[in-house]
Amino acid sequence: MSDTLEFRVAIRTAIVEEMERDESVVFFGEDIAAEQGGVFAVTPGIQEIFGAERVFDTPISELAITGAAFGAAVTGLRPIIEIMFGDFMGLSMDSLVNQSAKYWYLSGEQHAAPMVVRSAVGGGGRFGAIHSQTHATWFQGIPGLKIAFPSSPAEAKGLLKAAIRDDNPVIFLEHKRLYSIKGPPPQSAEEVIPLGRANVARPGRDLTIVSVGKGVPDALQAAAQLAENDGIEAEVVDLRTLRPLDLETVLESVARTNRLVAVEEGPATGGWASGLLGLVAEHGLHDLDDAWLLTTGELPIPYSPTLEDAFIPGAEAIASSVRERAGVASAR
Amino acid sequence: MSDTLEFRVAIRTAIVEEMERDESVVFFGEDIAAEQGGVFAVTPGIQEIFGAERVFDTPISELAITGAAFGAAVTGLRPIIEIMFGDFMGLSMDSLVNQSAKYWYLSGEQHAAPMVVRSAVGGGGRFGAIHSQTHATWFQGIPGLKIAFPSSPAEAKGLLKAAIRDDNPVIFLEHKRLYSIKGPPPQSAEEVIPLGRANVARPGRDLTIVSVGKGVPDALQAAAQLAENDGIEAEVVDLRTLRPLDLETVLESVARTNRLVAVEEGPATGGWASGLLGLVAEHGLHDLDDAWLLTTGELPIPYSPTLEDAFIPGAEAIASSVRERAGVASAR
Amino acid sequence: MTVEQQPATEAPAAYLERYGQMLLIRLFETEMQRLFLKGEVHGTTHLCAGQEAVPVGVCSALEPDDYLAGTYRGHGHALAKGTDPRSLLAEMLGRATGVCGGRAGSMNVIDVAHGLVGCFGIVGGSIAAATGAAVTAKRQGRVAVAMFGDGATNQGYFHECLNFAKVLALPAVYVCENNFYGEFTPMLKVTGGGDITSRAAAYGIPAQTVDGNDVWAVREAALEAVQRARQGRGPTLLECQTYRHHGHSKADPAKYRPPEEVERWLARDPLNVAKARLAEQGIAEQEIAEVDDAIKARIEDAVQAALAAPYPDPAAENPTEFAP
Amino acid sequence: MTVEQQPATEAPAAYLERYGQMLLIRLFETEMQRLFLKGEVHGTTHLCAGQEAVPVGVCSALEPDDYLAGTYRGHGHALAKGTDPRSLLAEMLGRATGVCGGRAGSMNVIDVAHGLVGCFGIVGGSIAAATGAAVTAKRQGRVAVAMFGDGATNQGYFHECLNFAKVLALPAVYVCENNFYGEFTPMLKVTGGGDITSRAAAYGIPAQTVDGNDVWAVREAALEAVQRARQGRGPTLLECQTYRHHGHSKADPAKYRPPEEVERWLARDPLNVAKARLAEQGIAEQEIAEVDDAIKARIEDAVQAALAAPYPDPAAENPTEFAP
Ligand SMILES: Cc1ncc(C[n+]2csc(CCOP(=O)(O)OP(=O)(O)O)c2C)c(N)n1
Ligand SMILES: Cc1ncc(C[n+]2csc(CCOP(=O)(O)OP(=O)(O)O)c2C)c(N)n1
Ligand SMILES: [Mg+2]
Ligand SMILES: [Mg+2]
Repeated sequence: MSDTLEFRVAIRTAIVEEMERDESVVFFGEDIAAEQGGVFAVTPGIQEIFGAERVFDTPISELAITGAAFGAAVTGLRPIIEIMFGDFMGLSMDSLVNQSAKYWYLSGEQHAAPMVVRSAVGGGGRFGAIHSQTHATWFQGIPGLKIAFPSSPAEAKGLLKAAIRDDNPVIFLEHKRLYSIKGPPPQSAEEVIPLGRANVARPGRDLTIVSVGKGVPDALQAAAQLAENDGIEAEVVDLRTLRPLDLETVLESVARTNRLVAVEEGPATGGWASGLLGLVAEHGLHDLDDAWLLTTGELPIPYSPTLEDAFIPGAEAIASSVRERAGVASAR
Repeated sequence: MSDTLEFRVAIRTAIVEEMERDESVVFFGEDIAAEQGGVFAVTPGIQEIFGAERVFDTPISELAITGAAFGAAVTGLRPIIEIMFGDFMGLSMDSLVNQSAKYWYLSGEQHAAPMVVRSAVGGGGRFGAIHSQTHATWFQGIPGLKIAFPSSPAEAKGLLKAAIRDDNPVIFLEHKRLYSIKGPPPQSAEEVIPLGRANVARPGRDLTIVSVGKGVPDALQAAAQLAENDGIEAEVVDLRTLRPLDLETVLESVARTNRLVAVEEGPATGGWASGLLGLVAEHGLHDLDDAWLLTTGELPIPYSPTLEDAFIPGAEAIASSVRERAGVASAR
Repeated sequence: MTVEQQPATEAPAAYLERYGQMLLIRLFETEMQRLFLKGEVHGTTHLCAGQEAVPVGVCSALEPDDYLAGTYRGHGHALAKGTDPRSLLAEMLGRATGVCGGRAGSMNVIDVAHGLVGCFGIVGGSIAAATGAAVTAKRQGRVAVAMFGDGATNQGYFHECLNFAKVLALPAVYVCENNFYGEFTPMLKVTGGGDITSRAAAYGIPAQTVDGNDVWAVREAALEAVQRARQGRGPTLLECQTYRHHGHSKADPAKYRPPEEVERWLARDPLNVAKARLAEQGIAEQEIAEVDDAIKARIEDAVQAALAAPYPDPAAENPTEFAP
Repeated sequence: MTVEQQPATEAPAAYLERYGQMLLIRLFETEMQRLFLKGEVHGTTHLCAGQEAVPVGVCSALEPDDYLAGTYRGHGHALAKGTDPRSLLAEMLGRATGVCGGRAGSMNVIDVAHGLVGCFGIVGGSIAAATGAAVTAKRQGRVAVAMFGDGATNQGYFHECLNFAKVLALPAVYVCENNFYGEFTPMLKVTGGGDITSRAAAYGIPAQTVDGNDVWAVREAALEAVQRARQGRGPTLLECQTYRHHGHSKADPAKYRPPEEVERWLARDPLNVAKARLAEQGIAEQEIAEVDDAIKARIEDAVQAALAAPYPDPAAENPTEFAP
């Protein structure tokens, strides 16, 4: 195993390992089997390994892809599908919400719908408003769905393996700006990260920064800056999944730090960050001395680089928001 | 004008009045023009008044209906469409999210997409998991969409008139259990209730109950009980719209009462109620002595009457939750 | 796997069995209506009386482990696929003994043990479910069937899934129960081109219009389609023309249908068509009467059992959001 | 409104004009590629070089106030409909002077003043936009056109909207630019039945396959379709067969296409086809060269202007979520 793992390779490896492990796992989507292995070149060569019965390209039919995954899942397969960009998930929504998510409960727990729906999400790539959204909040209020959003290559591998093994439908978000990131590989190739447990990615005593996906490396970078320049020790909590939501870990962190900022690449109204803050307020109000959100504006994601850069909260924005809220003038 | 107004008549009247007022308003959907006027008999006879060019039935094609409304809206009409049950809105989502919601901003403010998407929502009618959902939270995180959810006949009429006149896409939710409710008519036939301003439906000093749609009459009923039996004076805030969200009115109320419960017919995770609480925590933490949620479980909505009744928080549940949290043994 | 086609012509016992299955559905629906008016069936319900020949004919061409996806008008779909009328009726009444424990209700029944992938409340949803089941079925040598209405052919689901099944040569059979109305709207008013089979043909899918009130006509067409699927020759569409005897759902008196049209179709009640065929086959009235009695007793028993069953107790239930 | 059909045959000046419009698109795309490599075009971009005859032919059959909905491969759609290359290029470069102020970018251009309802990043989205525009257009005596690819015909949007337009007799023209690939996947691999026109025919919509590299063939078919629409005779589908010269998007070297196939299509470059026609019409080389120079200058000017334009200043921008 190499010293560092690229995020896109982590995804590919998880798929390959799980397909080797369990032959009920199948994988399909638009152009995922074609030579390049999807538009982000994440899955090249997988069809060659497992054959066209288990790995295949589909028509441009997001609703059929998702519906077919559902039907296959409830009859014994474990489909992984790719809905290329998260933005296209509106087309898939009916099947996920009204079929997959409800099957376990409605059937009286006869059978679940084990399936994974992978998509590239997030801004920063100048892809414009229809190719940069993060669809997690469209689905966060749907009981029966899990939503995983990894923050690093090792997390991606471990969470995707868990998602594939999970008996429930899992929406899996891959932030575009992470695909080419390299990081330490998991301790062991077999490492599976359970869905629904947040991770304290960095311990700290002064405040808690909660995020998910690309927000986590941004938060870690901000925390490093804050520690170095401002003497502020931020704890960083990586939610890992937005449903189920590991409120316990956040509450424990807040009990230690008494301050919370939730960082979301999306608007404050109707986002997961405001909801998390609300749940913390419900269950840990008296631990809270301060709580706030760092989000985008209430607008679609703009194309122009100047606009997009100002729109998306990155490491700098997190650090300066913490400084400002903490009343610290930057040491720099 | 009659002394009392039925909710379904309020909807119909708003449509008729606005169609009379502005001939660019058109209305279409599945079976809305057919004799009965939709499955909830809300719009009978409207086609007879305005003719088949302005009011027409469509194929069972939610995506086309919504997409056609978009295309018509950006070229000069003001469509009202009905997507029969809110549960079907997953099929409409792509067009709403990726076309209508973003048009104003993306076009550089050349043109907006003035349209209204009406649907029946909510549980309590034994319609089962696929005909009882409230889709507001699927869309709450989408900038550019407005979401209105009236709580009474007069509110329905005033908000729908505003929605039809609004230059933006408005998702309009009609709770099934309100259709046959009667209430006082608006002060004047011309009354339009601006979108984005919450309403203090009942003043009170001891705590604030925030809800929307059918949650408001439930909260009012609970508040009446609490006042009568427990000497608790609850203020009831009707949000009216979930986007834009009138946080100001909620914060003002909480500044007076210091206690907040948000009541949602939906799960806590990913719901609007937790998000509202989060925003209150961000902006009014130090006014809050207590804050909590009253929601459904994290499950689909069950069919069986015993299960459904236990699942949905109604007036009783609100009153007893307040008593419990306030440490008051019921006077009864 | 070797593919043996079942013969389209059957032994007399089988004829009686088909008739009995249809009668079971008919009487089930009669009870549903009665129980609805008594307030025992909640919310709404969509009766399939008049359409029984379609699911019975189709399921007669299937193996028990083949898959079927039905609709909100799905009592016939479930019963034909083998769901026990007892557990189906209990489900309709929201009882704890229902096939889904009372959670699903009339529109969303699931019966995995009998290959009933589910009944789907979203128009067109069954098409996707069966398409996906066909992905699994392909590996297993099984077949997956979608039941849906004429109105569903205007849904994106129909288009995307049929094309999907065609290009992947899935063992799927798409059965359109064309009852000429979607809710209150006549099929021809909302169906461009007016013809459902030609839509399938456009995807290169063989399609056939079938007398949907003749269970053996349906069976014959289904046998051919199922064989095609099992042999790896891809999907088929069957347009089974039929008619619902009731309105769209409990609230609909169906006044939008011309009385002559209703008359015409009532005269071709699938049970009458079947009885005529039984007579042709030389099956004695006595034998038919015995079946009638047996089925009546079965339904009676199901009704009694369901009415006697408890409602689920929310305090005792321990539902889980997620499969473990 | 009286419907006067424009003649399919044009005066020589018009021939030159069509050629010039195609050249404008071609040179625009050439610049786009160059500017992309220089880092001036951000994210991704989908070039339409090779397909110019389709939008130019179609728009030549339209009135300026007719509606067009294009795609993410939409530079040609916008330019043919009348968008100023200056404001289009500035948009591509994310500049404040862009037609959408730099907010939209390559995939989502909107130009209401020129009847460009929008370019749509969702495959199939243009079909819905034009269908809705046709609802408005019906009142106004106008026509609405959707541009989309072969891959889009597998989307629910295609099915639902064409059927919708047919049953409402909308004045819509559905123009499929069949370039035989959707991203890296050959059209035939994912298109059941293999034929796009027969899908429209199944909805009762007249459909025609057109040489999409011959601007005048496209124009002729479009004139007929537009006339049909304006006369209240409902929608038409045109399948314009063409080919993209580049890969799907900036990142795609298009190695999946057989070299012979590429050769064959390059030989039928729509600009060459047009030039041959100009020669047939007796138009002098000198006249063509003048057009070439004028178009080059126009593009040059657009590039200079765009490069000189400022990026939007986020601090100074005052965007609103909602229209007032
Ligand atoms: C997506 C969706 N849209 C609308 C409905 C409401 N609805 C239920 S049944 C029905 C008519 C369906 O007609 P058809 O497909 O012909 O089936 P039938 O009811 O005649 O058996 C409609 C519109 C629904 N359940 N799902
Ligand atoms: C709903 C949706 N699915 C997938 C994509 C990604 N995508 C962009 S273009 C494209 C291929 C479209 O092919 P076609 O319709 O033939 O148009 P072409 O690109 O060849 O002009 C795909 C799959 C998208 N933009 N939208
Ligand atoms: Mg029907
Ligand atoms: Mg193409």
